[in-house]
Formats: sequence, C-alpha cells, structure tokens
Amino acid sequence: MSGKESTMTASKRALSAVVGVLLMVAVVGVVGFTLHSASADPHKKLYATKTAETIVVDGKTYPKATITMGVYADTAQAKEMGYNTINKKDYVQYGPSSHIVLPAHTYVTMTIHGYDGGEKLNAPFFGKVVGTVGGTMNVDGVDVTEIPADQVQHTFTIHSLPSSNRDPLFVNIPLQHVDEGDNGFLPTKDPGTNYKGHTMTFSFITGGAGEYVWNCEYPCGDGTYAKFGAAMSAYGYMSGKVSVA
Amino acid sequence: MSDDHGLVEMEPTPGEKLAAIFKQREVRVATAWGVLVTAIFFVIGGWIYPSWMPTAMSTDMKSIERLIVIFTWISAPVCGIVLGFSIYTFLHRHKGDTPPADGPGFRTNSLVVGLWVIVSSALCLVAVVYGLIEMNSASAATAEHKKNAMVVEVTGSQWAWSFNYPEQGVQSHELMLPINRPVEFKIISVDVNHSFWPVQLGVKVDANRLQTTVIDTTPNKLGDIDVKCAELCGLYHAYMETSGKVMSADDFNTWVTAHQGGHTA
Amino acid sequence: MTTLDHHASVRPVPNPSKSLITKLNMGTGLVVGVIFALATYYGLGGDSAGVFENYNRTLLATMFMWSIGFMVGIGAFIGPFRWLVGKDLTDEEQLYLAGDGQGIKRYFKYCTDHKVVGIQYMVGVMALLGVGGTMAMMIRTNLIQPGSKFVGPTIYNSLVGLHGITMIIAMIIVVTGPFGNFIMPIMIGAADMAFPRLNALSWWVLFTAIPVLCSAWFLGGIPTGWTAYAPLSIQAGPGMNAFIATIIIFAVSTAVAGANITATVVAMRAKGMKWNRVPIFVVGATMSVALAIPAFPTFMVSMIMTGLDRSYATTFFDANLGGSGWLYAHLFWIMGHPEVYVILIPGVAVLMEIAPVFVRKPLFSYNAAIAGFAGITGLSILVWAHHMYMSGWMPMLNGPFMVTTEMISVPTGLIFLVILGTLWRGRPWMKLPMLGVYAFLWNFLIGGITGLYLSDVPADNYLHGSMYVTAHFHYTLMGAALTGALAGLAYWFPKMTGRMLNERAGYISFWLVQIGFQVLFLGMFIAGAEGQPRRVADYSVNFATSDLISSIGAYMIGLGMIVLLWAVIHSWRHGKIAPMNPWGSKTLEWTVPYPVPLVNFDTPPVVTSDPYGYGKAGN
Amino acid sequence: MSGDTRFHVHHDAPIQVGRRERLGVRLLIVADGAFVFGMIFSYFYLRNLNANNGWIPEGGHTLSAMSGWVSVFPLIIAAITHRIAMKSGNAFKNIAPITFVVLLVGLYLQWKQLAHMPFQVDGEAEGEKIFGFEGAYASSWVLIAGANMFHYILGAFVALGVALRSRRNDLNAVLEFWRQRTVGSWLTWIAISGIACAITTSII
Repeated sequence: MSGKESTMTASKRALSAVVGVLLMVAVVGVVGFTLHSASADPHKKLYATKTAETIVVDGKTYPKATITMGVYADTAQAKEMGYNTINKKDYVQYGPSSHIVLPAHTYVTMTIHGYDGGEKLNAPFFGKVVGTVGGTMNVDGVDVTEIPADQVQHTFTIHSLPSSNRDPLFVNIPLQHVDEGDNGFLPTKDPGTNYKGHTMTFSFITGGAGEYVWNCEYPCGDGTYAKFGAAMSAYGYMSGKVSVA
Repeated sequence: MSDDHGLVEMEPTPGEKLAAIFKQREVRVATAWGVLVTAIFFVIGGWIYPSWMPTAMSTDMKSIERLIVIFTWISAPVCGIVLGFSIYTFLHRHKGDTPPADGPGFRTNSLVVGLWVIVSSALCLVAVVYGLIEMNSASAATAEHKKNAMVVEVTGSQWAWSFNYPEQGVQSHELMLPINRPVEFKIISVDVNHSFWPVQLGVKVDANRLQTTVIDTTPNKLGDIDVKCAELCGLYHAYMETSGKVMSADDFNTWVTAHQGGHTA
Repeated sequence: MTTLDHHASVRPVPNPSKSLITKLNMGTGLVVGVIFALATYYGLGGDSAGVFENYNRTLLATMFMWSIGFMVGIGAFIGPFRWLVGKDLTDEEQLYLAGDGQGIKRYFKYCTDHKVVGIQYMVGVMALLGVGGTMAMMIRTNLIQPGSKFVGPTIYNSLVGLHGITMIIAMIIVVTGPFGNFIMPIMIGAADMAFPRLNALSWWVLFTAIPVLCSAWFLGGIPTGWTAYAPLSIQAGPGMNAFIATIIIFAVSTAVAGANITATVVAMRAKGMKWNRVPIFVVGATMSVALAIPAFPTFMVSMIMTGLDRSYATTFFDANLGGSGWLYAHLFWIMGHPEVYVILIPGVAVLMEIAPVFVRKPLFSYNAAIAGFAGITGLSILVWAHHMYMSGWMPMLNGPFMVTTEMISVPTGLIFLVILGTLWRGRPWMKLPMLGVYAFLWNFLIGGITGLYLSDVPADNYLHGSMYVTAHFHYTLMGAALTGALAGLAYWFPKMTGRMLNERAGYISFWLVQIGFQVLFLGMFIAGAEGQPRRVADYSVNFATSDLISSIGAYMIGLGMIVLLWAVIHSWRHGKIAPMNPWGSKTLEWTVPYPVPLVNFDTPPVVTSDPYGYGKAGN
Repeated sequence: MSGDTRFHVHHDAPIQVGRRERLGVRLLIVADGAFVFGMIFSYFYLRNLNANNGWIPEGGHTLSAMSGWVSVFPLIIAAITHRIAMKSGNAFKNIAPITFVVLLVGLYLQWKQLAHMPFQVDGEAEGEKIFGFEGAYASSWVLIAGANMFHYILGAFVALGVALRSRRNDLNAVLEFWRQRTVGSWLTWIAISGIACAITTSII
C-alpha cells in the first residue's frame, strides 16, 4: 500500500493475472482432492464369489453366487475375528468391507455372522425379512420370516433411489441378537474362545446393473436421540454401497 | 416529499396525466420491450414450466400445476414493466470514462408511485385470494375424504419409509394405493424429523419425532409414485426414497392378499 | 461502554507506552485464548470423557473459553475493568487504542478506529466468502453426475451445513461490516462510531468464532444443514458443538454491532443532517441492523437449548419427554426470516446509493424507498411460519401466514420502483458498480417472483424442501444481496484503499459470475420443478441434466470470483491511485482524502441538503 | 491537522455522550428482551403442546411458584434502591453499595435455587455419571433460572461499578449522572424481566 503509482506493464499485469488465477484454482483443486481422498470408499471392495451352479426360480434360470459378511461390536472384535478393518474409529461395524459388489441377474446367497447384542428396533417393520427368495432367511439352520423387534442386533437393509433405468432392489434382513448368556457374545483375548454368535443365510436375486446402498436400521450408534449418532451417522461402518455389475 | 418536480407539471385529472405519460415516445418504446418480456414469461409459465413437472396423479397435484401457471401469468406483467424499462435504460447507457451530464432532476411522481402501489397491491391480493380459495377447497375435500378414507400409517425412520395398512393388516416398504379411493396418511417419525413427499400426489408433510401429522389425497391416475424425504435427516437422507404405485382396485386387492402373510417379497 | 469522551482529568497522565494496552495484540490474544482452551479441555478430562453429554460439555466449554481467553489476551476487558474501578482510560490511552500512528500494526490490535475495523471486516468477509465458495464448488462437483462419486455422504452433508452457515454469516456482515463501519460514519459526518470499543469488540468476537467454526471439520462436521433442525442436531456428532458455539458468539457480535451502528446513526449525525437528508444506504443499513437486534437473540436461545439438550440431557426438543422439534423451528425462523432481510436490505441500499451517482439523477422517491425498507422490516417479523407450512405444527395458521408473507411483495415492489424511477430518463454511466444495479434488477425479480410460489401454501406442498427453494434463496441472497455488496466494493474501493479497482478484471469477473449464476440456478429451478429434494448427496438419473447444467454454472461463478479476488489483491497493491471523488458523488465520504484522517473531518461538516441534488431543477 | 483539532472533534458534550450511552444500553436491552421473550415463548409453547404428556412426566417434580419469586425479589429491591440512591443526590455514594449487596444476595439465592432443583435424573453410562432432566417443564425452568443468574451477574457488575465510581472525585459529574441513569435502565430491565419470568414459572 505504498503511495507510488503503479509501473507495471500490461504484459506483466496479464501474466500476474493468469498466474494468480491459476494459483487460486489450484488451491481449490487441492482442497477438493483432499476431501475426495478423505471420503473415498474403502480401498478393498468385497466381491461375491460366482459358483458354477445355476438355479431355477419362478421358471427362470439364474447363475449362483455367494458372499459372506460379519458384523462386530467394535474394531477389536473385528480384528479378533480375522478382519483387517480399515475404519478409523472404534465403532460397531460390518466387515470386511462396506462396499460389496454383486453380479447382475444372479441368485446371490449371502451369509452374515452377527456377534453383537441388541435391544429394540425403532421401527418394528425392519424386524421382517423382506425381499429374499421365498420371503425367508435361515438363522442357525431354522427358516424364519421375521425376528421380534426386541431381539434384533442389527439389520442389513439394501435400498436405492427410484429411477427409470434401474431395477428395484430392496432387501431387509434382521439379525438375531446374541444373548448376554450365550457363549461368545463379546470377544476375549483367550485364544480358546469359540465365537458362536448367530449365522444368518438368505438369498435374493439381483436385477440389472446399478448402484444401491445398504445400511443398518437398528439403533446401534450413540446419542440421546434414537441412537443413530456416531457409528450410524458415519459412512462406512453400518452403511455402505452395493454395486450390481 | 412534495411532487413539485413531478414528471408532468400540468394538474389535470389523473387519467389525463396517465395519457400524457404514455404519449412520450420513450415510455412507449420501453412498454414495447415490456410487452415482449411479458409474452416470454407467459410462454415459460404456461407451457415450459409445467412440462418440467412430473405427471399429476391427484387433484392436489393438478391444482398445484394450475396455480404455478396462474402465478407466473400474474407476475409476467410485473416482469414486463421492470425488465422493459430497465432494458430501455440499459440500451441508452452512457459510454466513456467521464461521467455523463446530469439527467432530469425530478424526485418523485406521486401518480406513478400511487399507481404502482395500487397495482402491486391488487396483484398481491389476487395471489392471496386465489391461494386462500385453493386452500379452502383442499380442506373441504379433506372433510369429504374423511368418510371413506383408507388409512395408511407412514413411519419415517433413518433412512427408510415403511407403510402400515391397519384396515388390510398389511405392512410394506412400498406405497401401494388403489385408484380413486381417498387415502389418509398418518405420519410419524421414530427418530429425527423427515418429510413425507409422495411427489406425484402433490402432498407433503413432515414426519415429526413421535408426533403424528395427517394429510389426505385421492390418487386419480394409474402409475408409479416416487416417495421421497424432503427434510435433511442425516447420513443417508439422499437415499431415503422408495417407490409406490397407484393401481386398480382389483390389483390392489390382489396385492393385499399376497402380502397378508406378514412379509413382502 | 465509554467512548473517546471528555472528562476533566486531574490525575497525572500515565505514559501509554508503559501501559499494559501497548503490549497486547492479536498474538497475545491467540496465546491466552489457546491457553484458556487447552486448560479447559484437559481440565474437564479431554476426550477421555467418553459419554456423549460429557464430551459435548467439554467441547462447548473449550470453545467458549477460547473466545473469552482471546478477548482477555487482546485486551478487550481492560476498558470495562477500568470503568468498574473508576479509572477511566485517559485521552492518550484512548488515542493509542484508536491506533494513532501505528501503521499496519493496528490491524492486528484491539483497534477502536472504525476505519481499521472496516478493513478488518472486509478481509474477514472475503476469507469467509472464499471458504464458503470453495465448499460450494465441492458440493456442485459432487452433484455433476448421479452416484455421489466425489465425496461420501458424511462429507457431503458437512459441506452443505458448513457452506450454508459460513455464507450466512459472511452475508450478514458483508455490507454492514466493511461499509457500515468504514464508510457509514464518514457518510453521516461523524468522527467515529458511537462506541468505538464495542466496535472493536464486535469484530474480534466475530474473529474468535472463525476458528471455532473451522474446528467443525476436525470434529466430524455439521451434518444438519445451516438450519440445524432439532432433533437431528441433537443426534449429530461433536462437530455440532462448533456450530452452537459459533452462533452464540456470532449473536453476541451482532447484538453489539447492531446497537453500535444504530446508536451512531441516531445520535451522531452531522449538524443539519435531518432524517430526510440521511443517505439511503445509511437508512437501509441501520434498519437492517436494528432488525437484527431483536431477531438474533431468539436464535441464541434455540442454540443454548440445543447445547443444553446435547450436553446436559434436557428435553427441549425431544418429543418423548414433552419437547418438540417445532419449538426449534419457531425460534429459528423467528430469527431466520428477518435475517434474510438483514442480509438483503443493506445490499439493496448500497445499490440505491450507487444508482443516483451513475445516472446523475436524484434518487426517485426517497420516501417510497424508506417505506419499502420499513414495510419489509416490519412485516418480516410476522412471516416466520411460512417456513413451517409443511411441518404440520398447526395447519389452520398457514392461511394467516400466507397473507402476511404475500403482503411483503408490496414494499418489495417499491424497491423496484425506486431503482427504476432513478434509472428512468437518465443515461446510466456503465461503470462496474452500475452493472451491479442491472444484475440486481434481474436477479431480484426472479428471486422475488419465485418467492411468490413458495409463499403460497398449496404450491409449497410441492416445492417445499426441493431444489427450487435452494435456487430461490440463492437468487435473493446471492443474486441480489451479494451483487449489491460487490457493487459496493467496486464503488467504495477507492475510498477504502486509495486505489481504483482494476476495471477490466472487474468486468470479466462480473460477466462470468452473473452468467454462471443464471446457468447454475436456472438449472436448479428445473431440478426443483422436476422434484429433486434439496441437500441430497445423490439423486436419481432423471435429474442428471439439470444438475449437470447447474454444476457448469457453478464453475463459471468460481472462476469469476477468483478473477475478482485477484483484481482486489492486485489493485490494492498496484492499482491506479484514486482521485478523492472518482465518481463525482455528493455524499460526505468523498469529501475526505485518502488515507482518511483519524477523526475523519478537520472541521465537522454541516449538511444543508440531501446528497441527491443532481440534475436540473424541475423537469 | 493539529492534535488540538483531533481532540476537539472527539470531545462531545458529556450530556450527549451520556444520552448516547443510554441509547446503546437500551438497544442492548431490546436484544436481551428478545432473548427473554424466546424463553417465555418456549415455556408456554411446550406447556400447551405437552407432547406425549411429557411436560411434567409421570412422577416428575415441580418447583413451587414462590421459589421463583424469592430469587426475583432482590432484583426488584435493587432496582428500587438504585432509584432511591439516584433521588438522594449527594448521598448516592452511600446508598449505591446497598444495591450491589442486594444483588449479591440475590445471586446467591439464585445459585442456591439452581443447584437444588429437584429435576435431575442421575444416570451412569460407560462408568461415567451423566445427568438428565425430567421433562420439558424442568428443562424450561432450568433455562429461565440460568438466564436470571446471568442477569444477576451483569447487574452486580454495573452496580459495583457505579458504587465504586461514585466515591471518586475526579470524574465528570454530568457524565456520571447519566451513567447512573444508564445503569438504572439496566437494573429496571432485569427486574422487569425477572418478574416476567417469575409470572411464567408460576403457571405450571
């Protein structure tokens, strides 16, 4: 802010303008890049394993695929169970990845191991099994169509945005909670412990390619309001993506 | 402030004053611009704008479309006046690095100000009255609906909608409605606030935490409905959408029977 | 609460160079603030307080103690303390506080000179707009195509909230901060503001809110949008505390600044400046801050309640225990709607000030302008519930609120009349500030008319909570108010910096921003009409075209704003030296030289007419 | 420009400065008034809404109306003693400390009330104590009492200020008189606000 009259030549001024503008564009770009990498999907996607078998449902033949996930009370438990979680916080979480990839037009059989306790669903509707073949799932060998709202540990709910060019896919699976009395409810450092938990198995049929999301509808975060804070409000713990490709 | 320096110095009747104003060439040119702008807004409001909106599947949505068209038409002349006159002055701008010579020194014109206030109040009144009439007919329809309405209990939870049909004993994640039967939505949220928005039905109300709100409508066209959440509700607000259908009474009954087992496939 | 006032001092005059006030500056403020904050944080157990409520309590206390500590460290409480013990500041000390002869250093001190505060505000506002604008770019980048491929929903939601609140804060102070402090006292012929120390307080308190707001990024963000509706805000993570603390600190700053500006205009006008001779900018700015005085405390109440709900488990907003989210919405919008006029009116007033100068005609119907401002100000406190048509709180009251809301279109119409009447039959001198007047007319027209649909209850059934709303309020806040503020920047830049703003860069920026703005928000109107909800990280493919159009427009605005920022920085350093009155204006601020002397005028000016005496008398 | 000019311009007449300061304080009172309005509005809004019968939940406590009034009386007395002191002219410096002491007593009473409210629900989570409040009534009460407390602190500060200042002889008498009036505005306002809050909390 000196009192001197500017002596800048026109070309110098133009150069300064170009450099200045580019510099600021670069700053915005760096901010964008930082945010982008901070919010990127988990580096590892979880792919369904295709099998050679096929199955006929309602007169149509589908190839088969299987996929297995687990849900853990916290990071320590996930690690104990052999999954290297990439999540940073010690939250309840699904593993081994929050981004699952399923083949299109396929009969997908999914297995979820649940090792967590539970209290009560906010919305009892999500105690029902929805969207699976036959409307049932198999809990430790028994077929069920729903789990009472106060016996759910988590849910695995796939849904999507309605749009004209994507096949609808809605699957809701409530997971039977593990009683305090059950062996293996919480992880211990004792290597001899047998983690029992519960195993939920179910099948559904994917449509055409498209992006979907899944999340848990069971209030397992913290906070005073409906327990949907913390883990539930952080992407990649109890929520994630489903890519049908 | 007095109008000693008014645009028109004679003191005849307001009508004559107005006529005198319109005799000025610049007023007529600006008005011509205004008419052009008005026409453009007429077209946008009457045809282009409604074409962006989704199919109306209830009388509520139909009346919203009509209302938006009429409001655009009411405002078209306002746009015409403002833009017509500003385009005129913009085209007669002063170029150069030195300020222009001083313009005419008039400070107000009570006729123009008075006319402006009267016309804008009148337009405002039209909008208010029209809106009140529409609201009134909507609430009259509500009273009519109450008699024969099918109740649907809507539950908003983070981040999915679920629907309960107490009369039919059916629960679903999709909104299925029979055509031409009034439906009464009872909406509640079990966690934070959501907003229940079946887009093509032209109704909307917040799902408040543990407080029930009620809206009603009558679907009158077969087709798909998008059900969205219009109130930011956390992480997956964007994905809190589901689909629905307006179906014939027979199809609806078939759907009910198929789902009375307690699950939907 | 004192000013540079006179009293018969019989005590020996202390040497200010040995006084404590000479040792304090922004650095000591930062140090003391950080010490206070750290002591509070670790004193309350740091992040080992695992319980939701306890951790929130710790964070809130830390943030407030930072703010208090900073104010202690920069010396804000010396004045009140000296008043308490009855040893008022001496003339020398007050002169020292006013930054007399301290060069560039005074910008980093608790400086009571209104011109210093004005520049501080200007730089602060530009920084806030830059941060908010960068976040807007990120939002639009994410929405280029469906699928939320750029950032995940956590970061997207935080971007929406932080962009919103940063921009709202920036827009509230964008005119009354820089121009209300720097220009306005000179414009009314005053030597300084009524309460110079409160003036410094309002800026530095606001300054302490900026790091608090930024800390939200490192605490998990603000996932609630700028409206921070409860109960979502109660559920939100620790970042929400930053929002609460920011708003409470900001509300203090606003109340103080509002009282100060209002008192200055009421009590310190030059001799002869009767109410009908006050420049319209001063009238508009004063009405807006006077409106802010009663409006913001209700926001503060709602934020205190949110803070209590989060950190002490009260139940103001938990319907399970007698609370209600509607209560939050009421308190918020009782502030929230007046607040949009607090943003709008000063911007409009700037343009009304500019138009007569560049058309060289008197302001058309000064009284209509005042009636317009007064009508908007008065009605704005009666319309808040139009934001709640669809909340279901009491549908039977929607009708009355619809009537009051639509009535606002009449005083708003007067604003158009005043500007059009001023332009009419003149030959506008198309300098940069004047371009802003035309941009305003178009933008505010679109913003106003789209507001008509939203004010109507049946139409709001469709439009509420959609992109349409977002486009509408950007047309009013950005298209109208920010355009006014930027026109003001171009207009007063010579007086504030002594140099002319680079004109060519200014034009390039203007057209990039304005055209980009139309592309962005007309695209967003289409998305809204198609039925896209607002604040969504992802959307169905049927909105893809309109969202792509919007994003292209956003990049144009971004580039334009960067050009403007370059022009401001470059012109400030190397620009053409400005003459005393480059635009040939008749208001008082152009009668003082650059740099403006400490007390503005050598001899107090006497005003004999309003500043719009352009043109030949009569016709 | 000489230094003299500089001083000359800044030195408005004490009466002008005094009036200006009182105007500023009155404007801040408007802001504070909006704050108090917000609290009272919330109280009645939640009371009439009584969502899920949670205004006073089952088994919830109430606080007697008298409790609210007791902590407001000192505010009223302080406003009155300040007025008496102002009227007494030269005796101001002897009466002014009484105002301060009254406000200190009030501050103590208010603190007592706040610390002994029966609404608290103690709980434990993850081994740490958490506090909760019974319902909307309790929450609103706590907020109002807290605001009163804040008024007491500011009131005591300005009362101490005028009391101390009145004992000095080197201050401008006219300006000091105006400052006493300004402080009077604030003390009157906090008394009015206290009464409004006490009336509010009397309606359970």
